[in-house]
Amino acid sequence: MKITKQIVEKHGLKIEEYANIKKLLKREPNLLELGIFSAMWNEHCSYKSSRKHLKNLPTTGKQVIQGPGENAGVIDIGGDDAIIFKIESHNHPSYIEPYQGAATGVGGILRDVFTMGARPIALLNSIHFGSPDHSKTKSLLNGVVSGIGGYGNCIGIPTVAGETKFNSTYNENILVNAMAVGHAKKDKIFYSKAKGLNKSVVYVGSKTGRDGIHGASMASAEFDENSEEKKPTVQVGDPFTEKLLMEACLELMKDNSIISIQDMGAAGLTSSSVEMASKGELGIELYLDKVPCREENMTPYEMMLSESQERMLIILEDGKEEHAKNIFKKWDLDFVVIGKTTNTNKLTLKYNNKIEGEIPIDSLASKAPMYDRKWIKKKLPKSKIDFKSLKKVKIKDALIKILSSANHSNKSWITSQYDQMVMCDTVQKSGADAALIRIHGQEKIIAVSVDSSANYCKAHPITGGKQIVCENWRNLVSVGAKPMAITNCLNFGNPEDPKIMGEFAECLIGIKESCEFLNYPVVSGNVSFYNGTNKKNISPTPVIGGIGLIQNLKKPMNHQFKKGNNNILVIGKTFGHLEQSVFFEEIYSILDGQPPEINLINEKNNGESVLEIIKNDLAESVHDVSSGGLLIALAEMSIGSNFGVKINKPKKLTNLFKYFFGEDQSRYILEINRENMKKVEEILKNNNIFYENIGLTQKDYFEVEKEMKINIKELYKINNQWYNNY
Amino acid sequence: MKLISVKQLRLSLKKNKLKFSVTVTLKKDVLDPQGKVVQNTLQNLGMDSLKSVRQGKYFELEVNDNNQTQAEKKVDDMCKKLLANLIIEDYKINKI
Amino acid sequence: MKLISVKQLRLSLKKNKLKFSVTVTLKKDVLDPQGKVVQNTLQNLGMDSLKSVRQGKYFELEVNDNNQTQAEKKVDDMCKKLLANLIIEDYKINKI
Amino acid sequence: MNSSVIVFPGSNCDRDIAVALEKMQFKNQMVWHKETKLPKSDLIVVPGGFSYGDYLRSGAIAGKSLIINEVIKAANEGCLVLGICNGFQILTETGLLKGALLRNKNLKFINKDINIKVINNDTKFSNKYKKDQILKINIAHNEGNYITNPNHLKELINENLIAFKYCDKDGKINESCNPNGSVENIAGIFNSKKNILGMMPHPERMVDNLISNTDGVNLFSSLLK
Ligand SMILES: Nc1ncnc2c1ncn2[C@@H]1O[C@H](COP(=O)(O)OP(=O)(O)O)[C@@H](O)[C@H]1O
Ligand SMILES: [Mg+2]
Repeated sequence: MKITKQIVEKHGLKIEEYANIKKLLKREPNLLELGIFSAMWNEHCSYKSSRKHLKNLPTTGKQVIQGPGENAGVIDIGGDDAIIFKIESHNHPSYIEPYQGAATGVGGILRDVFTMGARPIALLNSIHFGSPDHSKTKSLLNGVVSGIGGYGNCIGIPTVAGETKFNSTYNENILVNAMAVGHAKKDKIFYSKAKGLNKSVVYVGSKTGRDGIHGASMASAEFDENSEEKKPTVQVGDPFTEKLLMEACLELMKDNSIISIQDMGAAGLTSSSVEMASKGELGIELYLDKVPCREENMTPYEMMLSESQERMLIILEDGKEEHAKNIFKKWDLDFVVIGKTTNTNKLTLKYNNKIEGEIPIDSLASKAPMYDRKWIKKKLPKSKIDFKSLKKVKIKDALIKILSSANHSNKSWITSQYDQMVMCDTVQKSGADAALIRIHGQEKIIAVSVDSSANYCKAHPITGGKQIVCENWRNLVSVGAKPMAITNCLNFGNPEDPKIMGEFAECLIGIKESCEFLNYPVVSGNVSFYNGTNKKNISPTPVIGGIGLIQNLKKPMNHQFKKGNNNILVIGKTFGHLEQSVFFEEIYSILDGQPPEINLINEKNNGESVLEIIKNDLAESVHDVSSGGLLIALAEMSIGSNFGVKINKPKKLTNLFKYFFGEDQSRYILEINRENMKKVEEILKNNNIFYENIGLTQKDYFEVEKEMKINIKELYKINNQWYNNY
Repeated sequence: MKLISVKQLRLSLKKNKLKFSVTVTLKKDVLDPQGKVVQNTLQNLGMDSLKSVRQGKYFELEVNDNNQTQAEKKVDDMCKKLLANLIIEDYKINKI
Repeated sequence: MKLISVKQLRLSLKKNKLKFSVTVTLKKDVLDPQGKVVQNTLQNLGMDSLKSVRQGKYFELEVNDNNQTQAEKKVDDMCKKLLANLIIEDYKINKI
Repeated sequence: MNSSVIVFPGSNCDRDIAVALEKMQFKNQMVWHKETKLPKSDLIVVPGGFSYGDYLRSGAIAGKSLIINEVIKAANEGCLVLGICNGFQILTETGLLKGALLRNKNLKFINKDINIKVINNDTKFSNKYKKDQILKINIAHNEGNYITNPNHLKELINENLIAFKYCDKDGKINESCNPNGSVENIAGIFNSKKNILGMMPHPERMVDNLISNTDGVNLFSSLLK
């Protein structure tokens, strides 16, 4: 079959890229080869637009065992233990079929983690929907949440944290990012690099079907005369099979049978085999007639490009085939030797003993395109808000409006659909600043949280990028954990638009700055471009997933008030930054001006001091101050506890709205027992930390002196009704 | 008096009830994990002659309408709007 | 040559395949919350004439057998043994 | 005391129950579903999870496994059998317990801590609890809506075969504290010989103060007596 310009375009390749392919091959590719190039050279696999910028991120540190480049990042948490984690997007499939899209997103990220030898111990998710009154939002929300739950619950890994946001920027393009965290022994980590010649390449897991063959769905009509039906591009998840696959892999990993292992994610068999060979600087030969197929008459093209879920590729040590096969048989899974490693540095595809395709590995990997796309800087926006011209509101009404809004309502409607306790190591569930997971059978605890702030990133990407890393860091600090490292999922619009590329480049500059300063390296991540429709791109939405460590937990720290008559300290200065705030957005529908700036020195000092206070068991509860500002944070500490607050009227800032709703960064609220005040103040003074004592906790009422008073049961109700009424 | 007339009204309405069944099945090439497990289990139970199982959803709908073609159009509409996700599923309507 | 004969073999095998559909529905006196929700949702979508919805499961089974009565008995057996829980569900078999 | 935990493909609370049993000094063994013999056991636990993915109906396919015949035999000989969550569903599918578990009335998976009341404390499973004691315990299920025929329901009530009922934190039993729609707020039942207990809540999740509470401990210590 002749490759026409049309076929090339249908494979998402540019004409120049196709010319490059011919140069690398020194001939024209056939359709199978073209399909393979298209899979490996697309944005998702090649990172062609992002690689240049990603290189700048800090990825090393004493705690890092494996940075980006493997299936997931690996960090050292002391002793023999390692934590393996990564986040990934499944945005487009989730928009088309929310249940299956979200479910397979969870399945995919879990495989990335257990491929490396980790038993997954926690799942997180960051989900962004369009405006609640958009006609699709409700069913997307329902579908995504039950899909995430459906997969995680079934496989038996607790979903313990996440974030859920609504914003019209996602009306036509929701975001579904899933993060998985696993635990492994340091000396039992598995990598994808192939080693040795003539080793068996083994296919395990589900059978291959015609799922998700993208370019294929159109081009295939020309070579497959009897298939008029449109092929499905959305995969159906099978968490049951994934559970079996996970157990079987972990069982096989107990001894030394595996040289290299790689899950079949995007571009399935193609990317997994190429990646193994490329890392090992070897060739790989596959006998496609051996591939277990679900449908009849599948072509090599379809087999190589299928994105069927729940499959893995393994390279085995000599003589281990029987042993491995028995394990997979025990779990009722397919196990077939489908190829071997070679010294040709080529991907060689045979079908019925005939070579159907042969491609130099480097042309698919290291020689894949990399672009230095044009990008433009964003100026710091100037606010045009004239505060005085705005309609007056009462503080209490503003508080109620925000607490009852879609974005700030309690998320238990969502989180109660997730099994948060299975595995019996969830020390702290959803609802806190970060969830806490115990390392099984030990005293060590890890803290996990995911965060994003698209409004800030949109307004000024550098500041926004900086801010999310800090916010994530703060969430871990608030539960008393030492922040260790992050993963990131970079959700952006069309990178061919210099404005969007600028958002990307600048967010990364910001992320880099914070990560470097806080010694909070990036060990894994994922880039998702082309979020949006032709003209309308989503707001830049990098999502940060962080891991923190508590070596020795005395008592779990959370944000709920514990007792009456305790002091309330605010760590960090309140200036009253209202531009880009929730207050302006929710009360006046204004999104304007610049995001709050971050002083990284203060960020670090404040955080470390809070950690010191928690470590010395001097705080009763801790909460970071984030979107919504001080008053919202205080309300969150009251809601669900039996105690409210009595806040003194602030002495310095005269504008109460600025004081209570300003979103100045690097702040925490601490509940401190009077007996501990002296010790706490000593720590704060020693560390040169700015703090204010703003009032006391009290039973039943949430009160601001001379301004407002409300029963906390009422606050609870206000905060817990949105989802149930939606 | 009024009560009786309501009852009569109801009764007369009943006559115009049309009943349809809808079956929603996964499209041909879409993975059917449930069907696969059911098939394996039945085969393990000794049903050797069983060749394949596909699982789907089934609905019975009652519609108040005098006009069958019109009612069927309505049911078709429901299928498209809610009962089936046409990205991965097909549906079939039957008058019962 | 060989290829053609395999095809023919397949074709001849196909002749002996019998296809059945099975619908499994909740017994009348068992509440069907799923059907209720579908009904409410559809009604909210403006389908006023919809009177009731019951939801169930649907299976398509292929059986290798020449004898239809015998095959149907087998399918009946499968329903009893696995596909339906007779405490709460009824089933119906159809040749398709 | 010897215990066996049956592991099906898709079981996922098997490790949790094993940890709890060992913590309570049971001598525990895991038994893979393809085995045809049970080790000598005083207690058999059918754990929670999603055996066979909950495909078809929760518990239906596990109910047809090889090992389940052995469980039935042992149960008929008087061995203690505990089915938790999916285990409860499996036991009803095998007929060891009567009734069935339907989808939760809100059609959603529910994971939360709820309260249950000890209805019958005069059994091997519950003698360490006080009668009417209120426990706080975790549930996590899609299909926990217990239903049975009127005759059996009468039998459950008359013969004191209801183990636990969902209640509020003060012990009141009404519709508003019924998480899944179960008839009579039933959270767990015994068979007529009271050697089999099926329950939706997870006692194995409540044996450690760091992650929850210890309200499940007495269920296991009752068995040890
Ligand atoms: N989709 C979700 N899945 C799990 N947990 C969620 C989800 N959305 C929100 N949460 C939880 O709700 C709580 C509040 O979320 P958020 O306001 O984003 O917290 P924070 O501002 O501390 O990051 C957190 O504990 C978070 O983990
Ligand atoms: Mg927080």
